[in-house]
Amino acid sequence: MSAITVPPSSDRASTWDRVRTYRPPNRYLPIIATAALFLGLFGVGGMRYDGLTDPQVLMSLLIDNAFLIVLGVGMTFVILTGGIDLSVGSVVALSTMIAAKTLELGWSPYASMAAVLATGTLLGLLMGLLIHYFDIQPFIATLAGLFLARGITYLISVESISIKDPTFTELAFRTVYIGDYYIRWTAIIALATVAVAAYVLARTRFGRTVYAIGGNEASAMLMGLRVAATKVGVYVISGFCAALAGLLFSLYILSGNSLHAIGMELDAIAAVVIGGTLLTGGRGYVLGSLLGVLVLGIIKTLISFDGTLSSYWIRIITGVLLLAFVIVQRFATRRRA
Amino acid sequence: ESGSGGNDDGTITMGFAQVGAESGWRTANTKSIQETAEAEGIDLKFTDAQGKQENQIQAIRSYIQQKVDVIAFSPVVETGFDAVLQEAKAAGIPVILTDRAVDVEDTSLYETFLGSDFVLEGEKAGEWLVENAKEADVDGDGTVNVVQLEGTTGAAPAIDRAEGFAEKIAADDSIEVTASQTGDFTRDGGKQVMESFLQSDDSIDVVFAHNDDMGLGAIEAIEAAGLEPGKDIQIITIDAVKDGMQALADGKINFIVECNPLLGPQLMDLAKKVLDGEEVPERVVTEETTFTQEQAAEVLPERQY
Amino acid sequence: MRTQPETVSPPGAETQPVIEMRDISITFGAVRALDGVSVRLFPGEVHALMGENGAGKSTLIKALTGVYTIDSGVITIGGEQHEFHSPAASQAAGISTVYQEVNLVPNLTVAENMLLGREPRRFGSINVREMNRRARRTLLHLGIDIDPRTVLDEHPIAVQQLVAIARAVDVEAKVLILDEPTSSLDADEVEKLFTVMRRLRDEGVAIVFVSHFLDQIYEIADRMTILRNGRLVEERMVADTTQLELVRLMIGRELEVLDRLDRAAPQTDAGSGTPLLKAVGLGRKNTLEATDLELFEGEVVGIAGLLGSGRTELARLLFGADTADSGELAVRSHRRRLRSPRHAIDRNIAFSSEDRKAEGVVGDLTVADNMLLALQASRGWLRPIPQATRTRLVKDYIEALDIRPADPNALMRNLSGGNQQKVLLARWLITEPEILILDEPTRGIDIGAKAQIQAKVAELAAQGLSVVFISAELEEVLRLSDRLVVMRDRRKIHEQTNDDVSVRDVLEIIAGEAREGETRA
Amino acid sequence: MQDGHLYGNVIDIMRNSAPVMLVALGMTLVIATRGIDLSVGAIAAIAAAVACTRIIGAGDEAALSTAVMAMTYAIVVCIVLGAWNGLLVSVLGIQPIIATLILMVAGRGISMAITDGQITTVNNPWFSDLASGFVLTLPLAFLVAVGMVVFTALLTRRTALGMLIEAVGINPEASRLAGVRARTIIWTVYGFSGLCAGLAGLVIAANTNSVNANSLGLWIELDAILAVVIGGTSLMGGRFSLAGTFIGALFIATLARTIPNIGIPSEVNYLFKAVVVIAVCLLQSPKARALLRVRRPGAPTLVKAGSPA
Ligand SMILES: Nc1ncnc2c1ncn2[C@@H]1O[C@H](COP(=O)(O)OP(=O)(O)OP(=O)(O)O)[C@@H](O)[C@H]1O
Ligand SMILES: Nc1ncnc2c1ncn2[C@@H]1O[C@H](COP(=O)(O)OP(=O)(O)OP(=O)(O)O)[C@@H](O)[C@H]1O
Ligand SMILES: [Mg+2]
Ligand SMILES: [Mg+2]
Repeated sequence: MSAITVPPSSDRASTWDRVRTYRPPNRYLPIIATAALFLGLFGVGGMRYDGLTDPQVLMSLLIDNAFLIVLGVGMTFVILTGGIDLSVGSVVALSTMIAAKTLELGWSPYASMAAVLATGTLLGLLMGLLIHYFDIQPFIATLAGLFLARGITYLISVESISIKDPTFTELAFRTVYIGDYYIRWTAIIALATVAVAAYVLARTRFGRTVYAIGGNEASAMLMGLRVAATKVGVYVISGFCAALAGLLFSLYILSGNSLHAIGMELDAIAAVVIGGTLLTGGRGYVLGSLLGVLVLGIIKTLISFDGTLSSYWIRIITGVLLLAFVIVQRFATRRRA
Repeated sequence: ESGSGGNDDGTITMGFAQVGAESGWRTANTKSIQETAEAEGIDLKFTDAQGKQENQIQAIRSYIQQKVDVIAFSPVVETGFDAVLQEAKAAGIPVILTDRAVDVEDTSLYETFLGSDFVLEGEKAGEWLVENAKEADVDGDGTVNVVQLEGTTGAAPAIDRAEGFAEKIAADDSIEVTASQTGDFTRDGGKQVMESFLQSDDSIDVVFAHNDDMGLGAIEAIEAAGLEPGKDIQIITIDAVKDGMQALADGKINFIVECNPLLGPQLMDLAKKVLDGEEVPERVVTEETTFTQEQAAEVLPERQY
Repeated sequence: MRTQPETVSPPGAETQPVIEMRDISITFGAVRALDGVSVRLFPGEVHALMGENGAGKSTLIKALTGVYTIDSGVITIGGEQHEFHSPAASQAAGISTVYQEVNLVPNLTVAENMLLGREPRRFGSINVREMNRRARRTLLHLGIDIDPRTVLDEHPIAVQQLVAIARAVDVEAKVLILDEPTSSLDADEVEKLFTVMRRLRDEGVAIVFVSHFLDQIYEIADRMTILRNGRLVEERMVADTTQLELVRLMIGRELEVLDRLDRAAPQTDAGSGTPLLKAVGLGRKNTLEATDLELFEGEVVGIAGLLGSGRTELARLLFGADTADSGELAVRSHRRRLRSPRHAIDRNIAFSSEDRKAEGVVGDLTVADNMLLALQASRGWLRPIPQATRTRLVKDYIEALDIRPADPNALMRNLSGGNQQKVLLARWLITEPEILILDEPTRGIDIGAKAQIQAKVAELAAQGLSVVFISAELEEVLRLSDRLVVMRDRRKIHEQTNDDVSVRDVLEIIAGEAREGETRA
Repeated sequence: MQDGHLYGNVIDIMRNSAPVMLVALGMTLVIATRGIDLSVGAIAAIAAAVACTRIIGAGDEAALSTAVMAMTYAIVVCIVLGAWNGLLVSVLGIQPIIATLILMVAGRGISMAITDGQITTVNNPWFSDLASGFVLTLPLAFLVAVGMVVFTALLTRRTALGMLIEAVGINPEASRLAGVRARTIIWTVYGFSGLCAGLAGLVIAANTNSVNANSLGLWIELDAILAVVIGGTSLMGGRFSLAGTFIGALFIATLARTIPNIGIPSEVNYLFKAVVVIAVCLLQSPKARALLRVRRPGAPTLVKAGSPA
């Protein structure tokens, strides 16, 4: 991210002056607020529930949400251009199914992974072309994508298929120890995806064009930017990320199932928006989406640590925590806006 | 200080990860478990995965971190629990499955599985139809035309019940499933699908619904079409929830295969045994029966869910 | 200080035109926006496109740069027949364009906006440091001292316009097209822009320039093509055409109204009676220092100042578009807190914003709906304006302001820039306000219509309307106002009755204050 | 004809389209202001839960007054819930999708809490008539939905409401400066969306004489948005078309009916839907149509210069 953190007159100022007068630009406020609130939520929970402050809980949060983080990354690209991608949940299901089925058919695990990634990317490409070249609203085009991917999944198999391939299980169980705490490879891949995406958005022409389209598509076009390629590109990226998330998900649950990931697209969208990205496009960061995923995750963790809520109170409390979160975030970012 | 659980204070802490609250059946199941736990002084940590496997895994993982004494759950789907169950095993926490099985390589990952056998339920329904094929051929054309209201596509109960049913009716050539469509386990779904079946086919003899709710929806559709459910079209369902039993007693349904949600007592019993180090069987099938119209009228008054 | 460069070649000379457009026609539904128009553009000349609002200037530009596809006609570039299919293609071919409405992206920084699509890179990734440096350098060339790292929409429309210009002149282009680049700028900025334009012209760049300020045309342009109603009228050398002749060519008849405009003496005695509007110490952190202002019935107060002097901010506070954090406001000596534009409108105040695209135009609604929006809003949704009244009001104002096309059901976004501005003006006049705040009301409006609007303001003031008039064009402010307020550096520095104050006087007041400020500092 | 009313696929489609039509109606106005309402399914479930528990709790379960009271009560609750969404969006300035997501999540819980998680069955012929009744040979539910559409059309087009909604959706800042009370308008449309969702919930509940808090109206928001968008209203806000929404809702109901009717197996449902949705959208898309036409030599092209390509 471009490090524009100092006021204009800083050229002559000393380093200390810069630190002292440091004041984050307005556009980073949502992210900072989200991070602070996340830590706050964590702290408050830690006071109430034993064991929540265990760093392993944080690690588990990453492990359990690796696929959602990757989905969030792809979704961030799409939402930044002012679009939306409803197909990602279904693509995750399709990916698990393709992986499971091809492995069952005896494919090499790498061929299987390649097939998964290629399928997701291709679906993304198709939707992108529909959206850009036929002027179909992203909501509909990707809703059709949702139906299509889920339909293909059912067509491959209605029943769930276990993944028993040694390479997959090996990957799924491989852990990295950091002191006493462990993290899985999937989480590391997710974090790497975030890093790559952050770089692409901040430091490549493609990334800046994404923001430009979200800011004003007509202007971007008049400025001579590669609007078509970029608009199709974000859906390709989202499709790829969904497939990658699907791979991570199939490592997470080692099976392919047509009922996986129903409604996961909403989780991904919610995470992105909670992370401070505007649904109208043009403003937001992948780092925010990562935080958004963690916020959703910590809410679930808090609830399972509590363990005394009934099914309906779980839903109500989830809503209330979400509400509290967005309201506080709103006021934190509004003050200086 | 380690977690809130632990045997040190004598009480058992159980982490229970429920699938969701998708049906009356499930709610009865949850209630039974919560009430029994309370009655037996077991400290129950409950979460509801809202139908999502990832939520369930996350919940189980948090139980491991909280160091509960025993974990029980009704898996959302059969596959994909290997990793988290291995973690539980590594942490020395025994696991009991309820309601639905999981499909893992290493069966030592869980102690026991308590629940119904969905295939068997389908078979019972099929058997009854084969035995009563004559009466079921309501229009007397020599073939029994069955329409099937499936559960959610891909869900284990839907797949298994269809499978068990198909297997048994294969014994009788005159019985034929002419149409089959998902009604998503809901009344509204059952009603809408049945409406369209009635429009496109006027030789329907029997409806086989994968649960009571869809059967009840079908009844509404049949009545709206001016026919008499139970007479003009026979209905077989699975579950035996109260509304279903009422309809059975009223003669609108012809046969119900029970699928018992009241697993609480058996579950707590098993948990205690496991924690005391007793041997438990690998598979405990819930005691379930079937109901005809006469039987329904008898047991209806003391039906609690 | 006109330079008459020798490089200009008369038509027919041996120099080849860089671009020649022949018999171009474009139709939008029933509107024939261009009808067989031909234009030639030579290297090393400034070529002005002239015409009234809606004559087809912007359309012609968009046809050239590939925004619109032409229905018929031929475009030759460097002697070869060629047609662009996207703005990107025209850019790649060395045509750099500033379109009429500011077409930048508000959510990115100034530097990014200037260099989007051609950012300096190092090892494949954007070199932000270098980008900001380059942006700052280009901006300074144009005399703009802003931090290129700030986000674009923090800046007023005039600055955005300068940034758009900076973006266009920063590339090595063969052709530079500027569609009304000066509509929000004051004399200083215009002069700086002209310096850059002259340099580029001398380097052999062909420049297309559109402006409704005839003085500017005469200062900078060498040749011009005149359009009327989508048709070509004539191509002329500027030096061979008098202003009067030009106006006649543009509007097709003599323009009488221009001479009648001189409003000699102030009509009301400022300071008598109770003021209609009175602001005491009105201010807002970081945007405006505490300012006093009085406005009497039937009075036109002109606010003069340079770009960024705080005129717009003052107007917005008077209207409640922003909330003041200090000071008091009294309307008819009742103290009021204007918490929203709505409050102001209820007190019969109207405000026409300088940023027409972002704060005025509701593009997807019709001209009629746009005109009636404010009136309807103040009546509330339950009391729709009766159909007959609607038709009458809309028809009256379309005629009074000569809005073209004269179709109440045309979509607002399809109108030419100047005509949109007229509709917005009509929106406020229709509400029959007592206080009318006009921020750059004549932005992008052609000479005939400008005169009409000025006359209208004067007429309304005579009937008792009080007006706050802000314009980058000092002559206009001076011509219209009874009392003059001068602003600088976000505060009021001077106030006086307008008794034949001249542009020079005002500039001296501003400059004097500047010197004072320097000695003080 | 049967029992004095029409009977058949078309009639079923009309009846079954009612809930989506109602929800889509409210959604159209919300979308016109650049918003979106994800909570409609949950609100529908709450309406049904409130009405059914009220009917059961009433002295005379089968009375007309019971049904009317229960429904009125449910609708009022829904308007309040809708206004709550409006509050979050307009006053607190929270992004609509998140603001309504909160109620989407919590609302299911609330409706489960009301019914105690049980499927509540009611026996009230008047209530039941809301879905199954017929008036003038047409299904009452359909007439209610059409009535609401017509009412809304009159409300928005005979007053200035429609134009003000569109203005707010197209350019909020310009509208604010023109004195439009954007807050009130946004508040109103979300409240109205709540009302419509509530009505839809009642129709669905009446259809089966029961409420299942968990599944009632599940994913109806997707169907409704689809109906709105197919009807030609852009998700970016602005111009809206109620007639389009009406057709969109009918289309969705027809699609749902076609699947079992032509005997498509359950596992192919989604594929079928995908193909139909894409086909319909391509047919609507001027660019796709133009492309088709170009293929046929001689036919005039429709590519208009006006659309910036
Ligand atoms: N996309 C469009 N659809 C319909 N009509 C259009 C469109 N674009 C322009 N027009 C019409 O074409 C005519 C020419 O407009 P244009 O913008 O070229 O005028 P202009 O000469 O630039 O005027 P101004 O000085 O006001 O900017 C106008 O009548 C306008 O209404
Ligand atoms: N040339 C400039 N250099 C730096 N900042 C500028 C410049 N022009 C305008 N600004 C900014 O504009 C703001 C004040 O603008 P405002 O719109 O109130 O001024 P104005 O007098 O209405 O001028 P105009 O409308 O002509 O831009 C200040 O915050 C200032 O930062
Ligand atoms: Mg123009
Ligand atoms: Mg200004």
